[in-house]
Amino acid sequence: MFTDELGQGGIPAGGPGDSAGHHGGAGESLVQLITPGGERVSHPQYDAWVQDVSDEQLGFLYEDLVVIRRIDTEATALQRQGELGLWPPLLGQEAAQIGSARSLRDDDFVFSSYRENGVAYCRGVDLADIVKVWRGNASAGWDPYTVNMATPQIIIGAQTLHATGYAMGIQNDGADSVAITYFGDGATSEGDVNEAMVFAASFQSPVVFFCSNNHWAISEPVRLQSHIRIADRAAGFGIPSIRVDGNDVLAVMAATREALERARHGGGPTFIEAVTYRMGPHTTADDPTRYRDANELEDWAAKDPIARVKGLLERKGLLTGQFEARVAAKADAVARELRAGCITMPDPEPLDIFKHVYSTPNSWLDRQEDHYSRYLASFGDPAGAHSEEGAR
Amino acid sequence: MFTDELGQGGIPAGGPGDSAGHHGGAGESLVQLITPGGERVSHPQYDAWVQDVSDEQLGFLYEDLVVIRRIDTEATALQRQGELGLWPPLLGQEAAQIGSARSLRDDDFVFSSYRENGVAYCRGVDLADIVKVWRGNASAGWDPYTVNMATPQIIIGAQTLHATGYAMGIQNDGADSVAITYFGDGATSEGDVNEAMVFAASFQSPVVFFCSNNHWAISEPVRLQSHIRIADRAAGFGIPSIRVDGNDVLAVMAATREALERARHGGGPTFIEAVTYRMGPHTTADDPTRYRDANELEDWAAKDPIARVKGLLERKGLLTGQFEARVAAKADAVARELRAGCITMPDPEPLDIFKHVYSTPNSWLDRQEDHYSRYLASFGDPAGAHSEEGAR
Amino acid sequence: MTQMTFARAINSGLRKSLENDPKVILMGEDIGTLGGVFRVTDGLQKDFGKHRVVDTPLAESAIMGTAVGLAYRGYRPVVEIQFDGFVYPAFDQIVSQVAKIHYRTQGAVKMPITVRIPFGGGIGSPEHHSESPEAYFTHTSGLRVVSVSNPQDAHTMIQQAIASDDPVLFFEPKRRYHDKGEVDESIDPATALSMEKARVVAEGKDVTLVAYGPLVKTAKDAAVAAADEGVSVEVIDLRSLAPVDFATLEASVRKTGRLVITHEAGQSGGLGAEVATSITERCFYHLEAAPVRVTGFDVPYPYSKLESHHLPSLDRILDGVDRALGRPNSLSGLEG
Amino acid sequence: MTQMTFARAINSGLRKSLENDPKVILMGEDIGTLGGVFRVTDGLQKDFGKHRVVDTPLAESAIMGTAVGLAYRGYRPVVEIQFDGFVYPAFDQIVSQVAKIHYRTQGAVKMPITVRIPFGGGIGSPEHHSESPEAYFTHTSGLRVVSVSNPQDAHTMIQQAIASDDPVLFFEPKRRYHDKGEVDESIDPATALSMEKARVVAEGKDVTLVAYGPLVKTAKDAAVAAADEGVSVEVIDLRSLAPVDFATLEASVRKTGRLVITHEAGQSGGLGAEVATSITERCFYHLEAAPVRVTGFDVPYPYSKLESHHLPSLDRILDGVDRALGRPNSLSGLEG
Ligand SMILES: Cc1ncc(C[n+]2csc(CCOP(=O)(O)OP(=O)(O)O)c2C)c(N)n1
Ligand SMILES: Cc1ncc(C[n+]2csc(CCOP(=O)(O)OP(=O)(O)O)c2C)c(N)n1
Ligand SMILES: [Mg+2]
Ligand SMILES: [Mg+2]
Repeated sequence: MFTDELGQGGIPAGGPGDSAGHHGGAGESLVQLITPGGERVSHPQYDAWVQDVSDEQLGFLYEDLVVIRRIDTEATALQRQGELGLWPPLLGQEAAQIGSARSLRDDDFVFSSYRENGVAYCRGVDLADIVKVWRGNASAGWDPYTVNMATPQIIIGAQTLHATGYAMGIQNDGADSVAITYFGDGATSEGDVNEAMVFAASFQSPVVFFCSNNHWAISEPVRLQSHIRIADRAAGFGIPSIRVDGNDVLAVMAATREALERARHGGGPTFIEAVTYRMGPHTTADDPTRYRDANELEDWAAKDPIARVKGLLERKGLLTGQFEARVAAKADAVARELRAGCITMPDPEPLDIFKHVYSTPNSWLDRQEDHYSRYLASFGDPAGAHSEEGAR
Repeated sequence: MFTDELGQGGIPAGGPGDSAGHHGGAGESLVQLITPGGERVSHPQYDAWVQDVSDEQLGFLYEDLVVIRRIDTEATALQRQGELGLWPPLLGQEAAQIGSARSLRDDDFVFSSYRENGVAYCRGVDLADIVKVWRGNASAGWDPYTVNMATPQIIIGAQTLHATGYAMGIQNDGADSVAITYFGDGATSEGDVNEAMVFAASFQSPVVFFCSNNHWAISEPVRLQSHIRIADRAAGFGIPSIRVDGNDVLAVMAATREALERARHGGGPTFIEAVTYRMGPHTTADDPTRYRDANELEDWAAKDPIARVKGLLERKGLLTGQFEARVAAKADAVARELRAGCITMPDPEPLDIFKHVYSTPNSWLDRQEDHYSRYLASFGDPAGAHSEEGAR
Repeated sequence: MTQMTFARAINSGLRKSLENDPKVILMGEDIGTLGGVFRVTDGLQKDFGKHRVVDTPLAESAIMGTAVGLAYRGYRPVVEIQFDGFVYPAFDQIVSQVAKIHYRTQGAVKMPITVRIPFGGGIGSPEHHSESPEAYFTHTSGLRVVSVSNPQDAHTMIQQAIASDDPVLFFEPKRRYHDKGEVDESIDPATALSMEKARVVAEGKDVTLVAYGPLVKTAKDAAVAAADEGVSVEVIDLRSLAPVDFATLEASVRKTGRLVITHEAGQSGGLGAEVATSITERCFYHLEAAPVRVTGFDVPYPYSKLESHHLPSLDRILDGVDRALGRPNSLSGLEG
Repeated sequence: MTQMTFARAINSGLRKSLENDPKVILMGEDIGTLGGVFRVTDGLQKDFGKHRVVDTPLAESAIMGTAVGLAYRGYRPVVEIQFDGFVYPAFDQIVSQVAKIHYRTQGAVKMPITVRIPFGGGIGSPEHHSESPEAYFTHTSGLRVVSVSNPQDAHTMIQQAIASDDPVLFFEPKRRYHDKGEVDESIDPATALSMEKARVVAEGKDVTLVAYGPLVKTAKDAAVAAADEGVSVEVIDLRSLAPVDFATLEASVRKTGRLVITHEAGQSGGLGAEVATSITERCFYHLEAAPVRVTGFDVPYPYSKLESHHLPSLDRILDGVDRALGRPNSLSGLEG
C-alpha cells in the first residue's frame, strides 16, 4: 500500500523536519542565534552576519514582530466581523518574515505567496492595501513597482519562476540587486519550484529561494511532501542551502544576508529553509483541529518568535516600560489604521470589471462593456440589477 | 548576463558530466565493470550483481547489442529511403538499453521515451511494430499489455509520472514487480520528472528512474540543464542514486539489478544515471554538425559499447568465427524482418481516424464519421478526395 | 429518499463506487484526513483506508500523471482538483495523456479516470477560486465532460462517471454544495438516465433556455419569473457538456424556435458558441431569431465585490429571453 | 521587396525587433546555437549574443514563468514553443499569470510577452507535433491571439506582436515555413495594417469563406476552383483570432449572406463556433443559410498516414461552400 507512512526502505520516514540528513550541503543542524529562552548563542559562521545589529535595531525588530502579529490579529478579527472575505494568518511565522524582509534593499524585488503579509508591511505597503484583496475590493492590493514587491501569488509555487526570471533580468542589466521568492513547504512539490531551481542554477541568477517550512500545507504535514529535510532539495540542483531556525529573527536575518550577498556578487542562487510553524489555521476558512494535534501546537508555542526576542531584550535590560509602551502604541496605531483603511475603502464601480484586461482597446470586450452598461442603464435602480433573485 | 557559461559563483560550471560532485549519494565515480579496452575490472560493490552472468550470457548480451545497432541502422536507412517519416537513432546508447532491459522481469513494466527502441526489442515487441509509429501508420506501435511496456512517450518527462503511478498500483496490489522509466538528461529539467521523484519518495514506490544521459537534448548540452551531475539530483528528494558507465553493458546491468531488487523488497525508488553519448543526430531530421564538435564524437567513439564487449569476448577466447557468424546471421535476419515488416505494412483505412477516440459511442464523433463517410462516398475515386490540390 | 446537501450526495456516490469496485481509488490534496476543503470526501479515508483515499503531495501534474499510471495498472482513479483554477498545472497530463492514450494505443489501454473539479463563482473567493474552465476540456477530443446541477444527479452521475471507461471531467458547482435536495440512493446508476443525456427540467413553448451546473437553478427561477410575464420558457439542463445531447436541444428548439444559452464562463469561445452554432446548423430554418448568449464577460474572474456583475443573474437571463423573443430589452434598437 | 521564405520573413522581423529595442529578448529550446528546429531564429544568437537569444533548459513552464519575471523587470520576452503540442506544460503560467497579471495589478504591470508557436499539421510528424491549440487561448481573457498566413504578414505582424504591451500568442503555420513570398522589409509595422484587423484576400459575392494561418492558401485555391464553377467566393484571412475583427466579417456576410469557416483544429468548441455564433448574432436576418464549418475532426491529431483526411482540403472546403449555397453536396438530402 502506498500510504505515506509505510516507507520501509532505506529512507527513514521521520517526523516533520526531524528526519536525519543523509546528504550534506544544508548543514547538519538548524542555524540558531537566539534560543527559545531568549539567550543569545554564538555561531561560528553566522554571528558575523548580524554583528552590526545594535540594541536599538534589535528593539526595532522586536517592534516589527509585535506589529505584524497585531496586523495579523486585527485582520483575523476583521474577517470574523465580516469585513474581509478571507485571511491567511501568519501567526508564528513573524520572525521568518521580519528577519528576511528587513535584510532586503529597496531595489531588491520580492515575489511572495499569500502568507507574507508581514513582508509586505516591511516593504512599505499601505495597511489598507494589504487587506484590499482579502476584502474582495481588488485582485491585488498594490502597485508592485512602488514597493518592489509583486502582489501575493495564489497559484502555489508559480512566483518562484517569476523571481528567477526577474533575477535573469537583473543580470542582463548588470545590476547588483536580488530577487527573493517566498513559498511554503508544500510548494516544494510543485514542478514550477523545481524548474525555478533548474533555471536559477543554470544561469547562476541572483535569486534567493526562501521556503517557510511551517510544517503544514493546509491539512498535509510536511513529511508527505518530503521524507528528508526540505533544505536538502537544493543540493540536487547545485544550489547551496541553509536551514535556519525560522522562529529566530536574528538567525533568519543572518542567513538571508549571506544569501543576498552571495547573489549580489555573482554567486548565484541560495535556498533557505526557515523552519517555523503555522500556529493558526491555514486561512480563516480552515479548521485545523480536524487534522492536527494540540500537543504539537503546544511544543511550538514554547518556541514563539516574539517571546524569545523579548527574553533577549530583558536579559539585556532593554525591556523598559517606556520601550514597551512605545511598541504597544505603535501596534495600536497600526491596527487602528488598518481597520479604518479597511472599512472605509471605497467599493469598485460595476464597469471596473472591464478595466485593465488589456492595455489597449479590445473590440470583443468593448462591445461587452457597451452592452452591459446599456443593460445597467435599463434599470431604474442599478443596484437591483445584479442580485441572484432578480429585480423584476 | 545570464548566459550559461558565466556561472562565477560557488558552483563550478564544469563540462558535461565532469563537474565535481559536491554532495555524496551518487558515488564519487562512474561504476564501470568493462573498460573501453575490453578489460573486466572488478568493483567491490557491483561485481556481485553480475557474478551469475555466464560466458554464454555474455555472448547473448553482445548479440543483443549488435542486433539493436543493426535495427537502428536499418531504420535509419528506411527513413533515408522514404519508408519512415522520422527515426530517433539510439546509436551509442546500446549498452544502456540492453543492460537495463535484460535485467527486467516479464512482469515489470516499462515507461520509456521515443529513443528506447532497443528496450522495446528486448521486451519482445514485433520488429515492424517498433517502426510502425515512425512510418506514420499508427500513433503507437503495440499493445502495451502484451509486452508490459508502454508505447514511446514524446512529451518529455511525462512518462516518469506514469511509471510512478503504476508503481503505486503495484504496491496496492501487494505485488513485487517494478516499474522502470527511461528518460533523457534534458528531461530532468521538466517539472514532471521532479514531481515524479516527489511522489515516488513520499510513497516509497517501486519505481526505477533510468536517466540516459547522452549529453545532448537536441542541440543543448547537458551542462545547460545542470551544472552538477545529474545523478546528484535524486538525493535532494531522498532517493538513492547510482552513476554508471552507460556504455558498459555489465555495469548497467549491475546497477539496474540493484535498483530493481531494492524496489521489489520495499526499498523504494532508485535513480540511475547512465552516462553515455548520442553518437547520431537527435532524429533523422537533425543536423548535429550545427552545434557540436567532431572531437567530442571521436572521444566517445573510443568508448563504444559494442567494441568493449567484443574486446572482452576476445580476451576470453569466446570470439570464435562460429560465434561471429551466428551474431551476424541474427542481425541480418532481424534487419530483413524489420524491412519486410515495414514496407509490407498495410495502410490504415480512412475511417480509422475516428476509431478508439472513445471506448463507447460518442454522438459528436459518430455524426462526424457519418458525414465524412458520405463525403468520401460522394467521390467516384475516394483516393482523390483528400489531396490538398483537390479532385475537382 | 433522503434529504441531503449536494456535497453529501457526491460523498455518498463516491462511497458507493468505493464499495462496489476495489479498483476505485481517490486521490488529491487534503481529501483524506481533512475530507477535502469542501468536505466532499469526508469520512472516506477513515472507512476505506489510506490506500484507497490518498492524500497526495501538492502537485497537480503529478496527481494526474500518477492517475494515468494507476489506470495503466487497472485502477479507476478519481482525482480531486481542489479548485477550478488549480487544474492548469495538470493540463498537459490531461490533454496530452489522459485524453489521448486510448486513441494512441488503439483501444488497448483504457483511461477510466474521473477528474472532480469544484467550479464556478459566487462564493466570494479570491482569484483562481471561481473559474469555469469547462470549454478547454469540451474542445479536447478524448474527454467526456459533465456538470451536475442537483443533488440527485450529483449522486448518480458521479457513479456513472467513475464507471465510464473513458476519462470524465466532472464539474461540481461549488456554490451549490450546501443546497439540499431529495436523493434516492437506491437508484441504480446503470439504469438511470445516462450522464450523456440532457434533461428538460421545465417545459415551455416560447423559448428554449439551456443551462448547466450552477445556473440551472437560476434558469429555473428565470422561467418562473417569465411565466409571470406570460412567457413560457423551456429549461434544459445540459448535464453532458461533451458531447452535448443536441438531439434533445434540437427537439426543443424546433418547437420554440428560439434559443438562449447561459454559462458563467467568458463568452468568447465558451460552450455557448458551440451550442448556438450546432443548433443553427441543425435547425436553421426553425430559428425565429439568432441564438442569444448570456454569459460571463471576457475578463479574468473578477474580485468578489464585482462578481455579481460577472455572473449571469436572473435578470440578465430574462433580458436575454426578451432578446430572443424580440421583446423590449436592454439592446433594443441597437441592431437587427 | 525581397523574395523570401515564411521562416526567413519571421527571422527578419525578429531581427528588426532585436535591433530596435534592447529590451527584446528571445528565449526557448534550441533557438540559439541551432537556430531553432525550423531555423526561424537562425543566426540571431550569433549576432545579438547569448543574453539576448537564450537557449533555455528543457522546461516550458519555466520558460514562460521566467518570461513573466523578465516582463516584470521591463523586458519584452519573445518565447518560442518548439511545437504546438509542447505548450501545455506552460498552460498554467500562460492562463493564470501571463493573461491575468495586467488585470490583477490594475494595469501597473504590463506583460508584453510574445509566444511564438509553430502550429498545425501537414508535415507528416508523429503525435504532438501537428496540433492546433488556438481555441484554448482565444477563450482566455487577457491574451491576444494572432495567426499569419504569408511571409509579408509574418514579417510585419511579429514586430507588431512584440511591440504590443499585451501578451500575444503568435501562431505560425509550420507547413508553410518553406513557402516563398515577396516581403517588403521597409514597411513600418506601426503604420501597417494592425494585426487586429482581418483582411479580405479575395473578393467575391456569393459566399464568405473565412480562414487563418495554413488554410488561407487552401481557401484561396478553393476560391479559384469555385470560380471555375461560376461561384464567387470572398476569402477573408482572420489574422487576429482574439479578438476577431467581426466588423470586417459582418460587412462581407451582409453582402454574401453565406458563411463558411475553416480550421484545422477539431470542430467542437473551435474558433469556428465563435465566428459562426457571433456572425449569426450580428446579421441573422442577412443569413441565407446556416454558417458552415469545415474543420478537423474531434479526434486527437491522427498519425501521418491519415492526416490528409483530418485536414480540411480544397475539396472539403468546396463541399462546404456548396452546403452554404444549397448546391448539391455530400450531405444533400440529409436535413433542412
Ligand atoms: C496550484 C495550486 N494548487 C492548490 C492550491 C490550494 N492551496 C492553497 S494553499 C495550499 C497549501 C500550501 O501549503 P504551503 O506551500 O506549505 O504554504 P503555507 O500555506 O503553509 O504557507 C493549497 C494546497 C493552490 N492555491 N494552488
Ligand atoms: C514537453 C516537450 N518539450 C519539447 C519537446 C521537443 N523535444 C523533443 S526531444 C527533445 C530533447 C530531449 O532531450 P533528452 O531528454 O536529453 O532526451 P534525448 O533526446 O537526448 O534522448 C526536445 C526538446 C518535447 N518532445 N516535449
Ligand atoms: Mg506550509
Ligand atoms: Mg539527451
